[in-house]
Amino acid sequence: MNWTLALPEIVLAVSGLVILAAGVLMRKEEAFLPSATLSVAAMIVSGFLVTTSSSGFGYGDVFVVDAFARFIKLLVIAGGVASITLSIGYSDGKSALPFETPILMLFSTLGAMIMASSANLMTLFVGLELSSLSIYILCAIERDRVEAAEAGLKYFILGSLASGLLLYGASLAYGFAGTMEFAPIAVEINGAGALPVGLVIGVVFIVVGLAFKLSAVPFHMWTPDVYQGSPTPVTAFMAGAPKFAAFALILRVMMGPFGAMSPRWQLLIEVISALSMLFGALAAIPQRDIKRLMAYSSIGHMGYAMMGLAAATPVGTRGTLVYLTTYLVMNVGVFGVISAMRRRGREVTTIADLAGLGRTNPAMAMVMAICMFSMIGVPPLAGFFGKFMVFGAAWNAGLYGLVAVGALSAVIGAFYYLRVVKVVYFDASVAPFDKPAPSIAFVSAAMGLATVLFLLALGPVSEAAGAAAKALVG
Amino acid sequence: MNDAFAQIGLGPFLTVGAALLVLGVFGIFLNRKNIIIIMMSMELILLAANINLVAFSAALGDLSGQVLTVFVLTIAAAEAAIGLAILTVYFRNRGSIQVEDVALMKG
Amino acid sequence: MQAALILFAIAVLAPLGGAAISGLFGRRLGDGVAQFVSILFMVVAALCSYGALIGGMTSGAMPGVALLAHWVDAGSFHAAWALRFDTLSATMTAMVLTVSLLVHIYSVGYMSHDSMPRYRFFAYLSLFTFAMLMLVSSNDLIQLFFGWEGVGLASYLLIGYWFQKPSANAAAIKAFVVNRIADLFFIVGIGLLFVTFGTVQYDNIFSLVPDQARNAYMLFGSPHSLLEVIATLLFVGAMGKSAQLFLHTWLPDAMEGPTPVSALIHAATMVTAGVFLMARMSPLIEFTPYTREFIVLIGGTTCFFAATVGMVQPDIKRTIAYSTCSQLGYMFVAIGVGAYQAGVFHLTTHAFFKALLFLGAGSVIHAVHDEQDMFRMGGLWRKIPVTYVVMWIGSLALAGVFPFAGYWSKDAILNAAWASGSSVGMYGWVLGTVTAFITAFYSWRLLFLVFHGKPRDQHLHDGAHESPPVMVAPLVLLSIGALAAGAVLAPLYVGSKQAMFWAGAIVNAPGNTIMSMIEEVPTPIALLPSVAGLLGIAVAYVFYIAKPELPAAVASSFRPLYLFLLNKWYFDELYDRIFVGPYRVIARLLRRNDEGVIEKAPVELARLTLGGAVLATRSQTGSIAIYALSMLIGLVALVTTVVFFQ
Amino acid sequence: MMIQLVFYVFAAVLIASSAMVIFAKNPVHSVLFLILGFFNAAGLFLLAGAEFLAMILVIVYVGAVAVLFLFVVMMLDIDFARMREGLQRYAPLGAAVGGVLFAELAMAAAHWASSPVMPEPITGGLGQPGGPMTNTAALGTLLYTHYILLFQACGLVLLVAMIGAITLTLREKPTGRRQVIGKQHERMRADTLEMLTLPLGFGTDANGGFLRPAKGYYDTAVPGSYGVPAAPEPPREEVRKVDGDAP
Repeated sequence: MNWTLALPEIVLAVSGLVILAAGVLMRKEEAFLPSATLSVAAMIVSGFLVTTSSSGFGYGDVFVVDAFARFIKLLVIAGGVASITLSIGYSDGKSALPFETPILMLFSTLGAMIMASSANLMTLFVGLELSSLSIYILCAIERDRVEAAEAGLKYFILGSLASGLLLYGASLAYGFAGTMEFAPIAVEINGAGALPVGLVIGVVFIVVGLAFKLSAVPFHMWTPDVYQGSPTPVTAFMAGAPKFAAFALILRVMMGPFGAMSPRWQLLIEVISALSMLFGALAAIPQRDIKRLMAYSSIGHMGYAMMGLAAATPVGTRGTLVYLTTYLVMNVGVFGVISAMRRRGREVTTIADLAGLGRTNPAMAMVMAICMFSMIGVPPLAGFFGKFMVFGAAWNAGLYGLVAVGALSAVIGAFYYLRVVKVVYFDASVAPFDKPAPSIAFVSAAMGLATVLFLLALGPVSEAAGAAAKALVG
Repeated sequence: MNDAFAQIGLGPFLTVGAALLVLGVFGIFLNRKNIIIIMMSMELILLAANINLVAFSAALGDLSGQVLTVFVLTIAAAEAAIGLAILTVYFRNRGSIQVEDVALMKG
Repeated sequence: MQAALILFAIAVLAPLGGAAISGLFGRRLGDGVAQFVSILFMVVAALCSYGALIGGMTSGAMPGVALLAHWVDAGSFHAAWALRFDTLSATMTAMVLTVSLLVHIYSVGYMSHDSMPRYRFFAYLSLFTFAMLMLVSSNDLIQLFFGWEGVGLASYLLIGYWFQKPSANAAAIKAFVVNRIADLFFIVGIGLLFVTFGTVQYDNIFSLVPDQARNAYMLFGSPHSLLEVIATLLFVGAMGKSAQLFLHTWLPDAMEGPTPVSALIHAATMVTAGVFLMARMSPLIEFTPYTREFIVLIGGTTCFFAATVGMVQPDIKRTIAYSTCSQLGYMFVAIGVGAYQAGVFHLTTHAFFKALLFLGAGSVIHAVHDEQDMFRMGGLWRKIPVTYVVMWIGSLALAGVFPFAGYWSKDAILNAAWASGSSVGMYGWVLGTVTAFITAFYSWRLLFLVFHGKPRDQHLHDGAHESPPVMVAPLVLLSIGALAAGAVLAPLYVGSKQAMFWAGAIVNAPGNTIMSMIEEVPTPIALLPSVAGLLGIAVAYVFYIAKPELPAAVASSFRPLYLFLLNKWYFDELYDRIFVGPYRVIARLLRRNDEGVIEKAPVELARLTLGGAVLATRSQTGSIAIYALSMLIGLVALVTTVVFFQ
Repeated sequence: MMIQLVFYVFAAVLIASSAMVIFAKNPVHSVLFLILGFFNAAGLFLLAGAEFLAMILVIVYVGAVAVLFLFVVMMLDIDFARMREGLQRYAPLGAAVGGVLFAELAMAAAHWASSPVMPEPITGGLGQPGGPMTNTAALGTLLYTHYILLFQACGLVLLVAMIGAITLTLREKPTGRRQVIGKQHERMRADTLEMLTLPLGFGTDANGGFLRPAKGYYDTAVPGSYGVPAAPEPPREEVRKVDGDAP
């Protein structure tokens, strides 16, 4: 058995245990910084190992490493590293987070990585649960804030419901396919003339469970409340790693085992994608809280990313992967700015608080504006390329209706993104924010820069995404 | 496939599983009493999946279903622990665990 | 480049220099200097144009082309800024510059009391002149169109020069809009021409015209000769600039500008553009018999119509304005019967006497302190003798009395119309002859009303005074032209030497012998216009000197006719009904449409979006149960779809 | 026939008690019904030949999870009388949707019943029920070999749950007397005890009462713990360590 296939995961898990032990032994106030730093270091090492890992199946064929898994894992790790870095700055001052926060993020990232590598319904479920349970805790980790507690509770209940449904679906799929492994399920589906109803239902249940993680309409409803209530770095984390992993699984399941029956599920994905885009664009308009706004924004973005999936082509998959990459970059940029929104140590999160940022902190304002324009899809910023690729894929697949809905939502969505820019630059300034912590400043500046310069990385990224898509479709 | 299972057949097991699932789902969105009921409903959903898995495992003569059930039981325990911890935190902050009170954030 | 060409180029470009200096730096230089500079440039230009004309005639430099700059080279489309130097452009340039120079000089006196900064006025005048010269000297239709539009722009600026006057603004807009309507046809014509011939250069077009004579468009099921369509479109453009019937309405209103401007517009720079265009395109027009018939019809009708309207106008400038319209009709009659030379000849002589008449009228108005109503004047001849004399000369020339300038050119046109022998030619001849009578009538009506009889307004009469020398001098110079130009130029323009003179600048098709047939018109016919003119003078005498009560009696007994004429055949009212009214209705409809649909659509869309947004956010109740329910509904919907509807 | 009867009894009780979990008025009753349900589910597991799982269900679920629920229900000071009764307003809609879902799932089961052809098990041979190994041994063999990765991952899940439970709920409330262990170890007998020989008939008062050494009881106590005044900086240095040892 080639156990080195899971080396990045093993390294991460062991590091997590070590950091936890070290943190327990340290004084509570001083434990956060080392544990966060070490977690970041462990994740970077793990990321490096991901790039060098070999391809293949392992661990009784429950675990697979291929170009696709590597791509997703790197995205997940990048999201995790960025969120932990943000949490370092966030944890200064009054709203100190316990030192377990980065460790939980680390374990959640680990779960997401296992999801990305799953070749088996069991691996899927266990990875998903490892990832989700950590996030449930993270949401409520500011345990003295009622909003955080409510966010945790909501996410926990609905998330458990979703994973329960997913598990039920997995059981049906297992029963009617006779196996839990993706590859034989694919054989089963491709070979069978008439598919057992139970199998189809099972797949739908699995998709629903994953769509919940993606916060795709109509399984999105938890998103705004949970985003708003959770601590900002946790929100940033939630908007990243678990979504990438869930996308990895949807893509893996849909393009792999169920690729042959794509005509049957294409419409579903189309509808979900269209609804997500529209809902994300519409519901964001009246928002006052920037984190809530970002929640709706992420609903919309998942809709766009799903366009590539709806195309059910390798090009579409590549588009989705590129889209997720651009989304990671600009999303973390925005959350960097949000993390920096503090006055006298207290966090503020309404959009109105951003007023006049253009004068009080031009650099932050610039990052915000860049990311907002990128989210609209203004060339040559990162967001444009992602949108361009998924729209192109959907168009080529003949999904003109979906493209039309996407274009419409992009127009509507531009409104609220631009409103933020307007508030940042043109509204009379309120009191300036505290000086942002170095880690926050670093992350947001880096992401703003990356958003602008994504053009340079477009070639390698889309090439890697293309390779990943190829690995997936075969 | 053992004798007892062969006599009963897969269908009744699946039906029981389906009934439990639906009951669990009802428990989540129909009751307005308290959150703990919702959490117990969650356990029912997991139990439904478990019954399915065990039944399929018996029908297929394949143990992987039972293996997954072991994992599910483990995870369900962990989930219950976390859920109750979060519930405790919530109760300390809010002084209530009524379903309809969990709506501070909306819109 | 030969000396003549260089002189010609200077003549064309100098007014631009004058316009630029006085226009851009006039505020700093002051009115006096700006005035001086622009006149200086005009003098230089005029002298150069004479030099070029004489040099070109003697050295045989014509026809020539002076390439100034390449402009557009896109695919097969080439447009350059080049000056075409041939008899037509050289004579037109000389004429335009002469008249314009005199108008410039005259303006110094006329505008001296104006409260507005005068440098602007002179800059506009020079710009106007330059635009006309561009038009005249163009070597392709694109450049011609630029000059054409430049003239339109400058006329707009000048007519609306007193921009505080609402009527001046309205008149300026009217002139511009009516011209734009015509220009639309014109530019479509140019486009078709380019599509058909693949070029916009005159020489290239003309060489290809015979090949295209047989090609036709199928329109509404019947074939229409390609050339006819193009020529008609070009002619419509010319109708607009030359104020022919149906598109004439702007010209009388253009009187709202200062009188020197009227003189310039009527005599040299604007209305003649249409005639010039037709003459310039003569190689094309020669192959379009139907269009020529149409031109005669329009020209003849305009000629008669404008004269009848001119009979009853109380305003001195309007009377002269309608006479311009009428005289342009003559020119188009000449064009239509193929006697382009005669048309251009009349254009030239007309430039002198019409400029004279307008400047004279300006002198009168100046003398009576901006009073334009002839019925409030009278007996002014003692007060302003010089003006009186020059107005007589101008009127004699206008009425075509031998040996004044108008006699020669009008005679040539009417003879050509008669000689053409066609029915439309006869139509043109009859109307032309009748108009000769009417022309003489209203000219002397003007003279008698203004200068003879008893002063009708003693106060005005007492205040009247002769204009300063700076205004009188141009009048005298122009009166020499009005006196002698016809006799001097007739042999060259239409007489025995015409073929040699034009040297191919104006082309008569091989079958078109009209220029020689002019000479063979029977004497009674040739004399008839003169007789009609004298008769007109006599009738005018009876009406306004011998029996001054007669006009009122006639007017009241033929009241409908009188009103019909006074209201300019109700053209403005007609247009109001036909075009303006429906346009208003359509505009109102569109506005309602705009507010209701086009404007409302975004508003409604925004409202819809907002409604959707509110709905979407309202669905976020915060309740876990609702969230779970929506998930379940989604799940069931998906399962049902997949299981049952696929 | 007997087997089927047993199955239907188990199934009926399971479903009925599940329903009671949801509809019972008192949450404590709900938990008890849940336990009853689990017992019956264990019975079903037994019928399906999953002996190990049946036992686990009883031991883990009934013994741990359900009791945890019970514990929390009783711990949280909830006024059950105030609890709102009845169902949500949209109950009919929800019931209808749930009914449709059930119908579809039942259809899947019925579909199987009509053509009971099961696919060949892919991982067959690994501890078949009724094979040479017992169910428990077979499961164990699989878990520790084939599924070792997932087994470890489940361990991490449990770890995460533990971290979560502790981070979220543990509070250092000054409700106990806690010692600084090191100091306590350092104490000599002489520091605390003084041997006195008392003559008969004389109380301690005659000997000056109970004598306390200079370094008394409170020296070894954690500052801030019950009955001990909070010491100035660094006050909480030791607390952490004690916490670490406490569980």
